[in-house]
Amino acid sequence: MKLQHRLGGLENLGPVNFERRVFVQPWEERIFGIHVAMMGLRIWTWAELRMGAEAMNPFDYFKYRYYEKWLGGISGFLVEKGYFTQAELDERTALYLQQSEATLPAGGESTINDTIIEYLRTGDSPQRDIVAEPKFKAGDRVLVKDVPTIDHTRLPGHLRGKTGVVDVVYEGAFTYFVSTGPDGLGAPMPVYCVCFDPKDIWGSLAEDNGRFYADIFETYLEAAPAE
Amino acid sequence: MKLQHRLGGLENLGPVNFERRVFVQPWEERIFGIHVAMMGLRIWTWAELRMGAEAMNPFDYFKYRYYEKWLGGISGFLVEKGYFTQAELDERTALYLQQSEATLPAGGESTINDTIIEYLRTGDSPQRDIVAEPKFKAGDRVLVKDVPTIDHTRLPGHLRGKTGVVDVVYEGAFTYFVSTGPDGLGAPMPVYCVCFDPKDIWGSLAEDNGRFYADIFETYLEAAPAE
Amino acid sequence: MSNEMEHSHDGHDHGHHPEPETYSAARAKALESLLREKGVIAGDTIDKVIDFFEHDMGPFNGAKVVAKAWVDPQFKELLLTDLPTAIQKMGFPPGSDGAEGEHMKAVENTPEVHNLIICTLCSCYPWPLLGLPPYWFKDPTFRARAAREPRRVLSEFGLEIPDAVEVRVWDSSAQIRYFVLPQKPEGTEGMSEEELASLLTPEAMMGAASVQVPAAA
Amino acid sequence: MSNEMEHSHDGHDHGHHPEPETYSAARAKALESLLREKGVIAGDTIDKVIDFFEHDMGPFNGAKVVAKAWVDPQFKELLLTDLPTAIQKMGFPPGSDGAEGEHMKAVENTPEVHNLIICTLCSCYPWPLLGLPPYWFKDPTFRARAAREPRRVLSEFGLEIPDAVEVRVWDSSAQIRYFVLPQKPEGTEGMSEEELASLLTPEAMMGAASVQVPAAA
Repeated sequence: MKLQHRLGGLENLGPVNFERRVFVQPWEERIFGIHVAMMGLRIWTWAELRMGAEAMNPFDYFKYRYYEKWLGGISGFLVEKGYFTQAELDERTALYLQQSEATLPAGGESTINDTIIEYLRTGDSPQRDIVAEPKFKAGDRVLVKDVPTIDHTRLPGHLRGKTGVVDVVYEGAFTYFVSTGPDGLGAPMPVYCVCFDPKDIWGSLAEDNGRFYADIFETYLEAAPAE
Repeated sequence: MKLQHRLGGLENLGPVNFERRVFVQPWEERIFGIHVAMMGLRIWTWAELRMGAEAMNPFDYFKYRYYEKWLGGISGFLVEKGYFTQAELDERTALYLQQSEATLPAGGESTINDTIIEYLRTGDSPQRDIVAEPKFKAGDRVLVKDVPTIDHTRLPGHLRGKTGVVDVVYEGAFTYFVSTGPDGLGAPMPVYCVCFDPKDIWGSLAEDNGRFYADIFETYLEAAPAE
Repeated sequence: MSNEMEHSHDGHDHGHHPEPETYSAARAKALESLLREKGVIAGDTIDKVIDFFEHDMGPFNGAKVVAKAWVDPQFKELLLTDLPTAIQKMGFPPGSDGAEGEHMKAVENTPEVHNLIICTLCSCYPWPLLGLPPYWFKDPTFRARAAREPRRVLSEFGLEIPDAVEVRVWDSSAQIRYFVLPQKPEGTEGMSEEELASLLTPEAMMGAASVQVPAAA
Repeated sequence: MSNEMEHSHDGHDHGHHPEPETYSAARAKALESLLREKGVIAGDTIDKVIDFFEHDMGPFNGAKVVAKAWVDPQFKELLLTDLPTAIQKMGFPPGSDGAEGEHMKAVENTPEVHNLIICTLCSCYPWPLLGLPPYWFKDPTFRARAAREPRRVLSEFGLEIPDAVEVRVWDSSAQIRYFVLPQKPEGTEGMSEEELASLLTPEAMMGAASVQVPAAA
């Protein structure tokens, strides 16, 4: 298993750093901007960013700050896809280490910005105009499958093998950026909001008087056996 | 979940340190000796040592060396049980930090050693002379339950929800040092050696041409649904 | 990709660059520099993106929505039942149903129910209304702990939820981006929508804090 | 207990004692000192225990058992089917079915099957025959990885298992303590049991290494 796929409920962790800032270093805002540009220009999607983070050593995943992981993921991806070489990146990094005030090249056409801002304004809805025929309806008891996830999933690991009740059947059908192979995502399918009793997930380790809701793609669900 | 309860198969880890020594520091042999003495004198059992390690932050669990965890666990346990106070332990530690050659007190009667050596020679079999009526027989397909483990378990997490075949029904019934509560151990019960196809555990992430065997207490098993 | 990632992390692990932030800043600048040089982005692309999140997408939008819902029961009903139509009425600049806001949903705090939004798998967040997620929301420790022990985590954040109040945790694992419609606090009678909006924080709109009212001057 | 454990770990985390091994050594000595002072253990208890693992329980026993099984087919059959009776025939000092050896089981490597012993939950090990486990066996990374990718881990250890050979992993999760009966290597014809025993390592008897035969002198 990838620990990143089943963080929910992990025990014995320390306190949360209640840091309210979005960026804690100026360079983080720049790498975020690069990510948005890459999304807007269809260079990559959330799927690639997430897969990169999920492919990390789980202890590094906890150790590195959020945007440190983005920096590593984006660097690796752009080199792998041939936008520039590792040597170019290392040389350029060395340059700015020596001359932090060195100016940057002029850049491409400003019409590029229009594409990116248009992406931000329009988004990239995974909803597809096909006739969905949902297998389940609100109130149905469903069992979450233990699908054979490999690199990537959108099924929170703590729900695998657990039973919940369909709360909402979302209208339409929803695709995903990439196929997740035997995990099951890719083709448009119904998505459900499923409500779980935390005691059914974590037993006596759950808190009292709670509800846990998750949005779950249909491929991850089957009808729960009769009680 | 406690990560320590489901280490098997964890992805994206680095290389194993193929260190063939049993002890890498002289003090480690002394703390091992203390552990054996505590076992022989029935001060504690493996269960307490294991529970302590399982109660650690999972990242510390990976970070600290084996006998560093024992050192922490034994120190905490003896203080908690009132053999000496934390202040006594800290003062004594400070003494030996300052004077590493300071002599140690004489100690109790040497008959104490007989009890400990007797324990080593006799052991502490969990087998109990009761008539076991095993629910399963060799060849039966069994499903591993997802029991509500709290502090301690002897069910490897990667087997939960998986199906295997009973290879051996061990003769007799086996208890455990402590009750593990809703997890299910404590009372004497049959134990089985169960054989799993690694593909049934890890899907395509499993290696080819393998078998995975685990010894599983009956409380963790139920009959697998018909295929 | 994971190898490149490790390689990159190795870069600042092995001490070639003693100060990690200095290294990361240079690396980020090198990325932007190369993307500009290759003509992939324009010279002002990153500035434009940052600017967009300062003016078009941000928690200032969510604050206005919540404030309006507090003073206009019909709008509140619409927000909870047909969010896209409600948001359209706000007159926001284009993009209020844009990136990471294509499918948003408001969940309402009441005297009986407290809602907390999390994303155990990554950091899904309703950009058009709340902007970008704060660090605590992205912290793997928060994501792991809040799923199972939301009351304890909230208590550590300084927010005590009475036992009698049900805590609902919403894990953003597919297309929906959730936010919380907090309870209108006491002592805000007669405040304008603008005054009410100024009370709202991203934390309050994720269920991680209550809405604080400054003591009357 | 976990709090005490963390407290103790904190002790050498926070830099009061810059050299962790020095601190741990002093801590271990303090434990022994206090247990002696309180009369819980005798002055020579720890020495006696260490001595026991040097002379009574150790891999020298397992090596003799394996060597005998290699030269005596009847003994080998007995070892694989009725281990307690087989071990009794060895004439070991009392304790060969003692602590951590109350229920042992031998699994045989053949041209078709390679066995690897692991303990994913802790570090269960057949003390009477193999003594105490080496560090690699106790490493959480080994325990996690060997369960799913035994061939890859063994390859990293320098042991290549051909694809056609089935790899059986034995996870010691209840009372049984496993060990491996390795294949008798070529080039050992005519060796005495004593010579054969000298070839055996703990790694070979756990399935983590092959048995090496020194080049003829």
